[in-house]
Amino acid sequence: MADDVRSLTAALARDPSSLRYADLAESLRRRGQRDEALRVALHGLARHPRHADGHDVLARIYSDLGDLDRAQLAWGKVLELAPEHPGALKGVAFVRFRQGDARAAVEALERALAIDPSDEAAQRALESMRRDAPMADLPTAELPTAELPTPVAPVPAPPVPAAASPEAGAGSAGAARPSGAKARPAVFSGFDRATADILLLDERGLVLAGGLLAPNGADVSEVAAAGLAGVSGEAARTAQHLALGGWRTIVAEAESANLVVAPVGSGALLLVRRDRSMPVGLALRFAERARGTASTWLEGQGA
Amino acid sequence: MTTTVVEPWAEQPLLRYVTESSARLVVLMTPAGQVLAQHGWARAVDLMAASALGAAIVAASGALAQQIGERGFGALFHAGERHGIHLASCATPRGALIVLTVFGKETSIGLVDLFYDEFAAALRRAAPAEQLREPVLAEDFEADLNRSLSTLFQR
Amino acid sequence: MSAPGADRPGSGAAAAPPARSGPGSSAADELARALDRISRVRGMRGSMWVSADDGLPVAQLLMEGVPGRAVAALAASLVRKVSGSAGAVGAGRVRFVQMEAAGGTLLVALAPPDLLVVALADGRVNVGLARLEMMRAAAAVAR
Amino acid sequence: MSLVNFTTREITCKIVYYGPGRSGKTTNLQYVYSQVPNDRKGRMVSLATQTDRTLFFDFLPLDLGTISGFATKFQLYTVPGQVYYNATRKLVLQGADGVVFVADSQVRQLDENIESLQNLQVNILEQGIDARTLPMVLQFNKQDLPRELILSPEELDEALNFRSLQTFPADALHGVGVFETLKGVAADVLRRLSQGGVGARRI
Repeated sequence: MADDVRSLTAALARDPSSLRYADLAESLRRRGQRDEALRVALHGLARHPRHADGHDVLARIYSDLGDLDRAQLAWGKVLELAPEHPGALKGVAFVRFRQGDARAAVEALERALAIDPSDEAAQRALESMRRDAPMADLPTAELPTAELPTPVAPVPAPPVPAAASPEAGAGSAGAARPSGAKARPAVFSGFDRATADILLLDERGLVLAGGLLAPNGADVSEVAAAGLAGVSGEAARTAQHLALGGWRTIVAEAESANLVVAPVGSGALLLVRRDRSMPVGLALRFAERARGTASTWLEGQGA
Repeated sequence: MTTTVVEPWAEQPLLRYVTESSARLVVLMTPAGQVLAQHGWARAVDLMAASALGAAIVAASGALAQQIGERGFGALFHAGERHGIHLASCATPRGALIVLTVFGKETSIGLVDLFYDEFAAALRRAAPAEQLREPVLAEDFEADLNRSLSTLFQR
Repeated sequence: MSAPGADRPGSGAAAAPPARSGPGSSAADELARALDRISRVRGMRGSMWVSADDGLPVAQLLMEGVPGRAVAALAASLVRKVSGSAGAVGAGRVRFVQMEAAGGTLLVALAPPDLLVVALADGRVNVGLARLEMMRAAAAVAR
Repeated sequence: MSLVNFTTREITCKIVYYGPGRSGKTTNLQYVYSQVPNDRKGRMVSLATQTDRTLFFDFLPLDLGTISGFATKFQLYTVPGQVYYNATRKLVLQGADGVVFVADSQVRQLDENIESLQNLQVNILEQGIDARTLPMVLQFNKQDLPRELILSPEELDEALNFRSLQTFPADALHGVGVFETLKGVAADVLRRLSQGGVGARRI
């Protein structure tokens, strides 16, 4: 195993742009060197933001570190890039189970098996889940499985799965809670609908500030943030391939609202939603002001 | 995801292509349908049969091209309900190679074809020329062959 | 089965047929005329009809050096991602997308269910005018 | 040309069963398929017409086991025999490492055998390969038919075997000679790998 790490490190030194960083991060993770693994994975993903296997390794590392929220986000990213990634489906099953959502866990495993019926790890996990724990009452039990990305050291299950961490976003992959806006840094105070229509997120799709509410008042910030990280990557790739230089804004005119997306500083992303009735030019100016504010705030954060 | 690489020079271009195109399975093979490298959800597909058929389709469409006075076609694809395939042949110093790409709804034939061009160029740069080969098998291989075939046919 | 290679730059399919008007003109003529109108907007480097699901050009009118296939594939992919996000934040169906970058602007009008009108322009483009022509073209073919 | 992976120590070879229509090429593969345990064979693919005549090819991947330290795999193909399928025959023949010519022993099929053998020579030549350097064996199939209907192995050898190739009398339907034929061509193909070079010599 040590040789494995050594040879991978050497291979990566020869070709820093190699995708072998994911193998190296995985080897480090298996040896329990989680911080090193995390550094290698994040570094590699900065070069290869669309590398599904890299995000998968990142998710495993977060899972080992006990950060299920980030693990879930990373696996969400994998599935966005490769919807049938079996590792990510099993990972999502693991996280869901740990969050007490047995039904979602079973669904994810069933999807993994639909894609690859011969996946024995998924089969075993599904069988023992159905055998040991009936669907109705599976609040905080461990996911009984041998080969799922279980943490090296057992991590205690979160006591109240969904409502736990307000900042990191426990239920990013579609869990919109009708709880109204959450307490986040008041970066955009003074702006119209500052916590309902303006969202600041980082490059991994994690919410930084602001907020986005659905028409029914549900906080959809995390769902929106996870999806927008993909838009940003796609915009960067498009601009690069068409030799357009860096992208500045994306405006989307939709049936019920206009959206403006813009990069802020290095890696952060701003989303502004305005009513259809506001002219696009005004929406752009509004977004430009919000970008200035966000940029100043990020600099103050040392970002 | 599994990766199989028979000829190591193909690995980096292949991984890059899979990542860029978001393809589910990419198989690089000879015109005779022999796999040189593969990356993706290979367990869901009978790789040997898929390669033989892919090579056959490319060969057949090439022959058809000649019939109508074309030198060859660039690439061909089929779109299905859930999966599409992209098949193309490219000339390299290693000889002509065939690439079979299986992709799903998360990408499009346009993206696959776009990044295929980059892949083909990378293959042309990376492929070594065909070389004379040193003897591979020991001269007394026949005892092994007899034993293997006897086991195979349970005699 | 089809051959995406057939419409690669340099294969002769890059130029739209000359605009004709009057009864009996084909659907292809309609598409070409729309591109012709869009291309008259100042700063326009190229416009095309793109199949939304495939990201392949259906008809195109491009200035020399504009990579039509790349524009088509990437624009379709971007629109797909943007549409997904818009759905997630309850903004409804997307009708028009513009991406402004340091070296130019990419514009896309959606002509549901199958087509996109895609345009690539430099920094001088009158986005308002280009948008109007593109939305008009999209509305004419949308079902 | 045989594909050799020195890293994983694997060899893959392509063997083509050639011959006139209804001489028993597909029957050879079907018998092999029926005899080999599941873990040593892949799926058999047959692209056939509605009347079960081979349209494009049959394909059977076979795992021979370890030979000289190399995991050795054979890919067996058949070609369609009927004269008018020559275009597809040429395609299947591409890149073959060895050929089994399956002749029909029936007296009335002698002309078809000769024609098919000549067609094979032409098709090999068209690929720019010296036919004398391509490993090949002859199988005289249907030797189980009544004596008055067929030619003996000696007569067939006289009529078809100009290159002094190895010959194998066979009754493919019941498996007689199938194994020996495959072993014969396998030995010829692997012998080349014990000698080096780039496979069949290009002209």
